[in-house]
Amino acid sequence: MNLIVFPVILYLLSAFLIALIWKEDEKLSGIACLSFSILVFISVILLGKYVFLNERIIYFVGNWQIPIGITLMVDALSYIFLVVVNFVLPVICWFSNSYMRKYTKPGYFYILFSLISAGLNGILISMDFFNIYVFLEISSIASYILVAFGLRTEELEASLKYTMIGFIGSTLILIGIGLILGKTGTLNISDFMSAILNINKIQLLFILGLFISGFALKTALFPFHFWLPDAHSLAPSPVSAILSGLFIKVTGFYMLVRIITNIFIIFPESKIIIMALGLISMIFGSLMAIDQIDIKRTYAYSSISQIGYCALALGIGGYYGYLGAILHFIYHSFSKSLLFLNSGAIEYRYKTTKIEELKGLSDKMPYTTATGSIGMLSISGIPPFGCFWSKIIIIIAAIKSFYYGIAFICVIVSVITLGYFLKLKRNIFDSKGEGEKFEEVNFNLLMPMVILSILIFFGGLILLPEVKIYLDKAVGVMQNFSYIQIGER
Amino acid sequence: MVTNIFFHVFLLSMMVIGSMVAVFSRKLISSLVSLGTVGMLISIYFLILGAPDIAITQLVVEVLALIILLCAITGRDVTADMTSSKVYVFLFIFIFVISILTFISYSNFIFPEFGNTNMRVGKEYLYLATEKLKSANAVTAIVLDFRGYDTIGEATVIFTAIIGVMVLLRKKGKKDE
Amino acid sequence: MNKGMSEIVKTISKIVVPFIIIFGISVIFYGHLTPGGGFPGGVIISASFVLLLLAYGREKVLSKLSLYKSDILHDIGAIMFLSVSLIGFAGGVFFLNIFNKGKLFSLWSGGNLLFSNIAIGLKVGTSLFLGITLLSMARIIHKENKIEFYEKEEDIK
Amino acid sequence: MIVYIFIAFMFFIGIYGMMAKKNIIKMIIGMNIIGYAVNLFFIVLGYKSGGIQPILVPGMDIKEFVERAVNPLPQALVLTSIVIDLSIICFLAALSIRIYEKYGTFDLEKIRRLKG
Repeated sequence: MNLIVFPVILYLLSAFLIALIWKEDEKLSGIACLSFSILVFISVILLGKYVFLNERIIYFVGNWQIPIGITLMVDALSYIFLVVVNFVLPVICWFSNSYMRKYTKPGYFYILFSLISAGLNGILISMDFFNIYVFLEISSIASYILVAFGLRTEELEASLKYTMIGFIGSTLILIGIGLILGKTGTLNISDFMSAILNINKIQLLFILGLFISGFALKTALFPFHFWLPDAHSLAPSPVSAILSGLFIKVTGFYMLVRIITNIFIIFPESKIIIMALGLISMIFGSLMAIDQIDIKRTYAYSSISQIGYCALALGIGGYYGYLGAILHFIYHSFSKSLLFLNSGAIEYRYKTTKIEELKGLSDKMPYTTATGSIGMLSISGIPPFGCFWSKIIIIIAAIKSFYYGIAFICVIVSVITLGYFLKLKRNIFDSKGEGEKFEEVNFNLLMPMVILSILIFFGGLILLPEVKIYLDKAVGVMQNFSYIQIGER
Repeated sequence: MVTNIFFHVFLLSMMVIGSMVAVFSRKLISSLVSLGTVGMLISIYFLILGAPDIAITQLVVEVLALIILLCAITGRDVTADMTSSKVYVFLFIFIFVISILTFISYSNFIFPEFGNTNMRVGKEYLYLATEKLKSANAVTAIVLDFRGYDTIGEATVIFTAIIGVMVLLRKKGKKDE
Repeated sequence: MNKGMSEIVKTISKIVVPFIIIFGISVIFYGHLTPGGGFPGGVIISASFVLLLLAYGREKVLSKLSLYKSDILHDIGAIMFLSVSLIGFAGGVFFLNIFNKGKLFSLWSGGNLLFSNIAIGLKVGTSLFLGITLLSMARIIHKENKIEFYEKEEDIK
Repeated sequence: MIVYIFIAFMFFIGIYGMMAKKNIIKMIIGMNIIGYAVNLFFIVLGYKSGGIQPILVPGMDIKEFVERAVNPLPQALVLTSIVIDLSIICFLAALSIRIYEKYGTFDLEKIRRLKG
């Protein structure tokens, strides 16, 4: 049962030990960070037995009961997020072991990498408002620093803009927590839920509004998305893989799921707000992604539109809506991280990510082209690959709850996504341009991409009955779990 | 402790004036100094509100923040031009008016009444700190034992910031530059 | 190369700094009895180092507490605080306070409060000093307007 | 009620300083003021009129201490959020030094190399 705290402690320990001992040595710090992240993945797998045995684990830090101490809780939904996050992190760490040689002092990169992962895992397992805020702050500050890791002029300015907007988001969340503390006096979510009954609805609406705007700002939904293209496209590739693959999903989407489906249940109309925001950001992201000149900016805009997909699926609700949201989160994390690692491999050889300077990669870099095209086809929803299944389920959910217009828009947006990804694929991979060609990247850069593409290729297997049980449990959590049930027992 | 409301209002109005000077003054040094006065006033107000160790921390942290910002300013341009971008000003006035209206109309719903705080968990913390933990200072007991998991996150935040300063102030970002 | 402030400031700070450090240490050690604790004490100690830094200039202070030493201390403080919480695993739960609690107003009264206070004080004290010295080292040489550090190798070690 | 209005004024002055000003240092000062206003808001939430500090003085009886003491929970949170604001300002000072080295000025108008 103590395994629940291991994801956070092991990453913190790895950050402090790398800072103490291996900071100057490039190779050793990379290997240490990789071994710690693999250890965390193993401990998360071992945790699974408990989670699915007795429905959820509740862990009192320091043996203090509900309202006094901090309680940690992992149920089916947060367990799926934990598994996906802690599978992609070692893969990215393996990729950055050889990619970060281009930067000076990569030891600091591994420290910040383990701090971001500690923050993400800390958010996923905690059940206490202020605890979520503190771990949100750790991962946000570590991501502000990592965006500016290359110390070039654009990266510094993108990091400045990202810090300002991230600070506003965190302050909104902190004011919401302050209001909760003021009115109910407790910080524990289940204690807050049991104290919720004697608060008037206007107070709750105000707190819900603050939380939704704060977390929507962190997940770059439509009105607050303008920081994302600069931050994600200028950061080093493994960092933008973490940011748009995992960071905006855990700090933004996971918290929105918790707040809308598990905490503020008495406001079902908040789902409509999220659906509207998701719809607009879906359309806006794909339209903006069409005429980009840089590979990573296209990927950044496409991740805005895919986050819109997840928010839309969350807003539609019902069994299929929630299932589509979780599946789209899983597949989009895999394929978007794959795409950013792919652009990193291209940049590793060609020193540029401008589309017109990259011609005819397929003849000299066959594996990079193969994995890159698998990622692109999967996000645009081609049948055998991953995101096709989640998009189909989201469209079914829209049709089942009679939103025919939304289902139609989903189809159009996935067609637009297919459009700009095919354009990208044709220009970079298949075109027969001249110019000097570089040979394939070495093994260390290639294997992470191959692993992710294999996972996407066999994406359909997740819908087999025996694997689907875990997904149904997570959907069940989203449908009828409320934190108040923990307080009763 | 001082109970009449006059003292609270006097300190708060001083703070608001100080922060106005800090934002609107032309020379950066004078705005930094007025920032220092705002921090000092807040530290005194914390004492009145019955939070002595927060007052100590606020006082010294505010001095260090002042020194950090002075390090950023010395040897660089010291005056800031006063023109502010028009678009943001209108956006700000719009947000300001909307939120003040909602604030005044719903304020007794949203904010708890000033004098009495909701001691739902606070009372148990006071009782447990003195009885179970035998520690006289309830705030330190909360920070380090009841909610010690937060303080680990807290220590990591300082650790991240210092690593950030080390990362940002190294000589060269990329090797091939 | 700044040689610190005027003679008056140097003599006064030479007198005052020991008292500030003692006050900071007392705030750390009696954190669970009197107002204060890990954070305020640590910040006071780093403020006293920064006062020395401003009064005497960087070379004298760095000769006593070089950046390398404060970097090591800063990591050791962090690991100490994490290990204080890991000791709780011996008692079965993550952050358990397994030491005996002692009498109400004695120094050893709060179980592991005292050790956490010391660890946090050490960490905050050295890390803020490290941050501020690094920030104050970034000077601009107006020749080619590039950041020119005084970070010569021996300065660091 | 009046206290909350003053805190709201400080908060909006900080937001104005952060949004409308074009100088990076002015933005950092605005963020600092926002941090002060939110910390003050937390402590004001925990104030009990006529309450004493939550630290037991040797001569006092525990029952009476528990009755009269101020709420200690917001103070524990403010200890954390004060240090979070300090670390954000420390990071931003280093970033502004770096930006000054590249652009030669703190003024954001000349820094607008990124479009949109």
